[in-house]
Amino acid sequence: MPEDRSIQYVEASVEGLQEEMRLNSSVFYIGQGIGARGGNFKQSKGLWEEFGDKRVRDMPISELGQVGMGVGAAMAGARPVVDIVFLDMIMEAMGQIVEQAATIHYTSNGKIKVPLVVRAAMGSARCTGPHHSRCFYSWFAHIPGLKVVLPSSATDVKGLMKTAIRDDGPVIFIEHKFFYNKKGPVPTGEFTIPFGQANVCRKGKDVTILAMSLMVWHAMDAAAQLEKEGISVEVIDPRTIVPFDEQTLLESVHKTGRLLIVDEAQSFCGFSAEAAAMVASKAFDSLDAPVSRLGALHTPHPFNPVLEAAMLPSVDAIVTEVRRLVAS
Amino acid sequence: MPEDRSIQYVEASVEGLQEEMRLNSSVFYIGQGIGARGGNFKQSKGLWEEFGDKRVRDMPISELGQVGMGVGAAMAGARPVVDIVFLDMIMEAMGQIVEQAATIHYTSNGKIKVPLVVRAAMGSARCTGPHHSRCFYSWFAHIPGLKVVLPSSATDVKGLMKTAIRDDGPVIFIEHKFFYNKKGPVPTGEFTIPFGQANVCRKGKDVTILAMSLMVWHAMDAAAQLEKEGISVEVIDPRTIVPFDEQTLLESVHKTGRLLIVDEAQSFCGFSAEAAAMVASKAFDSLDAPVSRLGALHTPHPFNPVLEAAMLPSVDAIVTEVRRLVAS
Amino acid sequence: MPVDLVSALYRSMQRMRQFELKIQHTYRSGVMPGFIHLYVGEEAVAAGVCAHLSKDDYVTSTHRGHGHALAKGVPVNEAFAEIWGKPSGINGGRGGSMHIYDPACGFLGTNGIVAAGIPIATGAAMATALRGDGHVAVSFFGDGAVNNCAFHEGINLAAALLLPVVFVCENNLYATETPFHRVTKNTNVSTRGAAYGIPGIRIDGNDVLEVHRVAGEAIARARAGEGPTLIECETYRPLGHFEGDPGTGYRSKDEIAEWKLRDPIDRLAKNAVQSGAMKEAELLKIEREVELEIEAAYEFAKASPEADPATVTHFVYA
Amino acid sequence: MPVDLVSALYRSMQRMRQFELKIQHTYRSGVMPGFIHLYVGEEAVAAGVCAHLSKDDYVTSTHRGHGHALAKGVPVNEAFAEIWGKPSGINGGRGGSMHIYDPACGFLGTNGIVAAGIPIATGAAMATALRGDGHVAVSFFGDGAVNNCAFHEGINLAAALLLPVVFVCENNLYATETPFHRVTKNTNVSTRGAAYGIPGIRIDGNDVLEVHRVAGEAIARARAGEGPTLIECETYRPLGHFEGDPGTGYRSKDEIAEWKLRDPIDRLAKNAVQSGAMKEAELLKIEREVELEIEAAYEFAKASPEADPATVTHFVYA
Ligand SMILES: Cc1ncc(C[n+]2csc(CCOP(=O)(O)OP(=O)(O)O)c2C)c(N)n1
Ligand SMILES: Cc1ncc(C[n+]2csc(CCOP(=O)(O)OP(=O)(O)O)c2C)c(N)n1
Ligand SMILES: [Mg+2]
Ligand SMILES: [Mg+2]
Repeated sequence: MPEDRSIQYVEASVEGLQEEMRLNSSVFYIGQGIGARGGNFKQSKGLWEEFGDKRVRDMPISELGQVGMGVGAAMAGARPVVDIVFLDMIMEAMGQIVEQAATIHYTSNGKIKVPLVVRAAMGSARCTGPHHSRCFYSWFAHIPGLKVVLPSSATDVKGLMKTAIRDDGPVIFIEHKFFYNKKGPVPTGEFTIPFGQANVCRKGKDVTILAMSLMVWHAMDAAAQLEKEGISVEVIDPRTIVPFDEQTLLESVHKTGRLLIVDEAQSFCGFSAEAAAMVASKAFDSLDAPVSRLGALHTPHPFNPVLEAAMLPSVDAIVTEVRRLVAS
Repeated sequence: MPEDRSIQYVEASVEGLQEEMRLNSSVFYIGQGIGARGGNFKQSKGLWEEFGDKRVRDMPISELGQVGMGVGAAMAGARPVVDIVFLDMIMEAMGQIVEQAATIHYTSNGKIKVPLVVRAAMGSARCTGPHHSRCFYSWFAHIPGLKVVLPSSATDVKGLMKTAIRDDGPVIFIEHKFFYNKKGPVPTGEFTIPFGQANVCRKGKDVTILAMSLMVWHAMDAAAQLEKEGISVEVIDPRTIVPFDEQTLLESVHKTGRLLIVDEAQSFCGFSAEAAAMVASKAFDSLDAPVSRLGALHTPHPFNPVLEAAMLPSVDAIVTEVRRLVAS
Repeated sequence: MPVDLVSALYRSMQRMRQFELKIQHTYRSGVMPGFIHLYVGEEAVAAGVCAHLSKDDYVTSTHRGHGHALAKGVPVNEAFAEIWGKPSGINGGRGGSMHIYDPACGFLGTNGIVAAGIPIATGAAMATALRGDGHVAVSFFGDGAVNNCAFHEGINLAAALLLPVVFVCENNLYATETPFHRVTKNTNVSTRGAAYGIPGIRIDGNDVLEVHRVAGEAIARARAGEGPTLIECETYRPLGHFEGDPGTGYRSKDEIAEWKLRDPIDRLAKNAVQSGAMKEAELLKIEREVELEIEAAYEFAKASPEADPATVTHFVYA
Repeated sequence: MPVDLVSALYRSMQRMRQFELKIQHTYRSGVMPGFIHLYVGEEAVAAGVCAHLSKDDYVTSTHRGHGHALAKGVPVNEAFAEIWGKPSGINGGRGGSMHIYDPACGFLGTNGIVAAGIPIATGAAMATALRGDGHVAVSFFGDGAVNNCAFHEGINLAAALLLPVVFVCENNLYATETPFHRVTKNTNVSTRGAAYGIPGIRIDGNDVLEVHRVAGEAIARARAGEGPTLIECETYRPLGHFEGDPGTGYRSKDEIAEWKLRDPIDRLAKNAVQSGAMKEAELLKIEREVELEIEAAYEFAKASPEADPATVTHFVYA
């Protein structure tokens, strides 16, 4: 690839959308405030000006209707991108996603494809509270038929967005609020990033950390600290949890013998339980210590900053847990 | 307890409801077809006749509204039981359950309780197909604030229903369609069954099976077959997955050293992943073999009977998997 | 009365009726899995509306959707086999009665979820509007769907975007065993169009010519870019809610008998003969032709090989 | 003009206004976490409606709910502290602006989810109807909520069950930056009452006496068992959608200026003085009293101890 530029995560995301909309006139984009406003997070900046009302349309507060429209339009040959803005607001649309989008290709015997991208932003960002902070991506992963994307860098968000729009099935594309205005290197020109290919963000030999979305950044910070103590940490970002790149993770654990999973969501009955169970079973003889899971506390998101900080996995908590893990 | 009677699972369930409604006038019951009709599955037989429209009310097809009403009524001092009938139909109500019911006690600093029971029937029963068969109870377990009940016998469904109605928080009470007309022994007179107490349905020493709802029955059938081969199986039914009785399961695994988890739901990112991860970590040194998970195939529910049978965990599959497990 | 239209509508309704009775007969013999909801008595709605649609227009349907599927052009053989859960079915038997899909004729599915097809139709209309190809979408749904959230958002959005879609409510007075009026304050569905700023009209849903006329106007408006219409068709379900429900416990015998007198097929026949548009013999000939068609469909479905369990994991991800 | 009523409404509106401006000032100083939506300019709605409610009646509110909370009786000190996320807050600072609950005065919550409070109010009404204690529930929501599924099911159910609940839409013409008319075909919210078979009325939401009169009738109807009413209050949000949004990019300066002339507090003051009901001095006295009240609330909140991290796991399960 040509040399990189440093642009914001949200700019990279918009570029991905924009390029695909230019390439394919059947792609359209709907959501609340994504028109003239350019998106609550600037996540649609410039698109309405370029493509107009017909392909970039502001929506009323009708998440169920928006996603249902997306399903119908996809069944009828379009490639809709439906923006939910705050992931928390997707609840009323769950039926359209789970009962309709996720099952139609299967039950129609492959006759109907549903190339729908549902885009949303998750996660805590300075006390967004119980209704604007959830990270329940594991729900989607539990449902056969849905692909689930969690981009953690500017390059990934662009490359994965393009792949999501080109995918012939429903894709749940979840960005992180905290990332949007953060800059990162992005290759110039055309590129995509395939689903199901984990990113080894950092090589190490003592312990493996599997982390998703914002937790990848925390894990990298922790790894940098731990290196000073002589602890070598390998950090793996699955990038998509469906499809899930088991191989890359297993190879790492075979090498390190120790695994910590860091998850901004509660780990109970979630993806970190899945990854822990999978590794504990498939790397049974390689593990030198039990797989450790560090997720959010099993509570709703408190508004108070002190409580919120206590609830979420921190860099310090990761460092402490890794120390314990290598010592065990 | 006095000696048992043999009554249907659904009759026992209605008894539990009826007794609590007689004891507490703030309990009311709403749902589709639960009035004069007596319930799609006879799951409200006789209640409308006894308590009338005021406390047993037929609903339009408004699951979101029903559950939202339940939340509001519970906040205002009543104890609503909201029947969704088919669990699959709960999707549009998910926001009221997750964002409202599950968080209000926490965010109100304990000032407001939400004593709401959401009742529904799950599972496959002779080709009910993709929209009437799902078992996504793990979703609720992933959400802090919700208790999740999966009764697998006539006695349990009555005792747990009474406990659910007396609970001061939101409870997701999930019966299995297949069970309703099956008879089982039920103690005469007043009794309740506490949450968080697993039931050791069968004692054994070679391998532990953790199974929920209908899979408990399959596990018992498999255990009976395996006994003839000299394989001694312990079968554990958690009965409630939130709260989850880790102790009983861990003690069993410490004894048997082998665990198979049987789940009618897909196991990816679900409760069986959680149980497997928990045991693999907390019984790390007791396990003689990797924890094994036998769930539904990761597909929607096909309508065709041959495909449906291939998708769901069967007694034969359990037997085969246990054989492999003890041999490993 | 234009003869071609009358005979086409008569054939269409006969096809649905005889198809459903054959399905019923087959189901009762115990060989069919799952549960089914029959369209008997409501044929005028699907026939009258779909007569205006081409295979490039879209339809979304319901749990009671066999009639919609046939009227929209799903092949009789493959429809019968699908409901039977056979690999020779239009969806390989993977979907069954409540999951019939056929993109070849724009049929976007019967549906196990009440009202779910409404926003889906709005979306299909959005896709054709985006292409500007002048096609329309029609969503059929029952009175029960009117009280559901998807009705509100699906229609409200279509109105806001002025999309080419027609919403057809089959008000048969009951949702399962629950009378519409027991759980709904305003039982005049057509008046709800005003809430969304679109025309709403209530018609006799058992008068196929009336349905045909009114649907024609609504579909023309949609094609002309004038936006959605809500049509309430008053009709009735003489049979039970699903096969197995006697359908009597919650309705008086008189009510059922009275509605049987308004059977849409008999009415068109009587009408056609009296007006001289068609002769008894011509109608009988159509009836016989359809009989053979349905018989052949039954044989086609029956003869299907069984499913291969290995295909269970196909098509999960596109 | 009954003097007591006028002075009570004036005090109530002044309390909301000064509270919000103090919150804004504090937020802008950077010490407040989260994001907040201010009620400035819409005070007449909460004041006029809540004047009819006792602490045993119920209210559900929205993301823009500080005014509703105060008007319903949530203590000013604890409300201020809650929005600031302080342990001395009414909910220990665990909820913040969009999660204020106070059962002591029947306040069932501001809400981060648009329209979610509507079915919750219907449920609260169901609970009081069950007890037969003659209380009512009121749900406040914005124009944005009208397009949401929860509006449909919440109101439709209340109508079907003839429950004692009043639905109050604060139509301030915008949902975030989106004009209501851009995403809605029928922008007359009050006409949607008919769809549910309940009365719908549109009024000047910046005329507190008008709001008081109409809400009084609706609440009386509810208490009398005559069922729900939908009241559309036309109002405006002179500030941005949330603190940080200048609120200008999508609205003309003239529009904002024109609405400022219709400020509900100024109007009541002018009205009261002109009609001779109250003297300038009396109004000023109220204003000063409220100032002290708000200043004290600020100090109360500021003085709160910090939260104990150990409490983070409290109250997850009841
Ligand atoms: C969202 C949802 N809730 C409940 C059900 C269960 N159910 C299936 S059919 C039906 C009645 C539907 O009545 P109506 O819409 O009037 O159609 P009809 O059966 O009368 O043709 C119900 C409640 C469902 N399928 N979907
Ligand atoms: C279901 C849902 N969707 C989206 C949002 C994001 N959101 C917060 S406030 C708001 C606008 C609400 O507008 P309106 O209801 O008119 O109230 P106003 O802000 O004008 O008082 C939106 C879209 C939300 N909170 N809930
Ligand atoms: Mg009906
Ligand atoms: Mg507004």
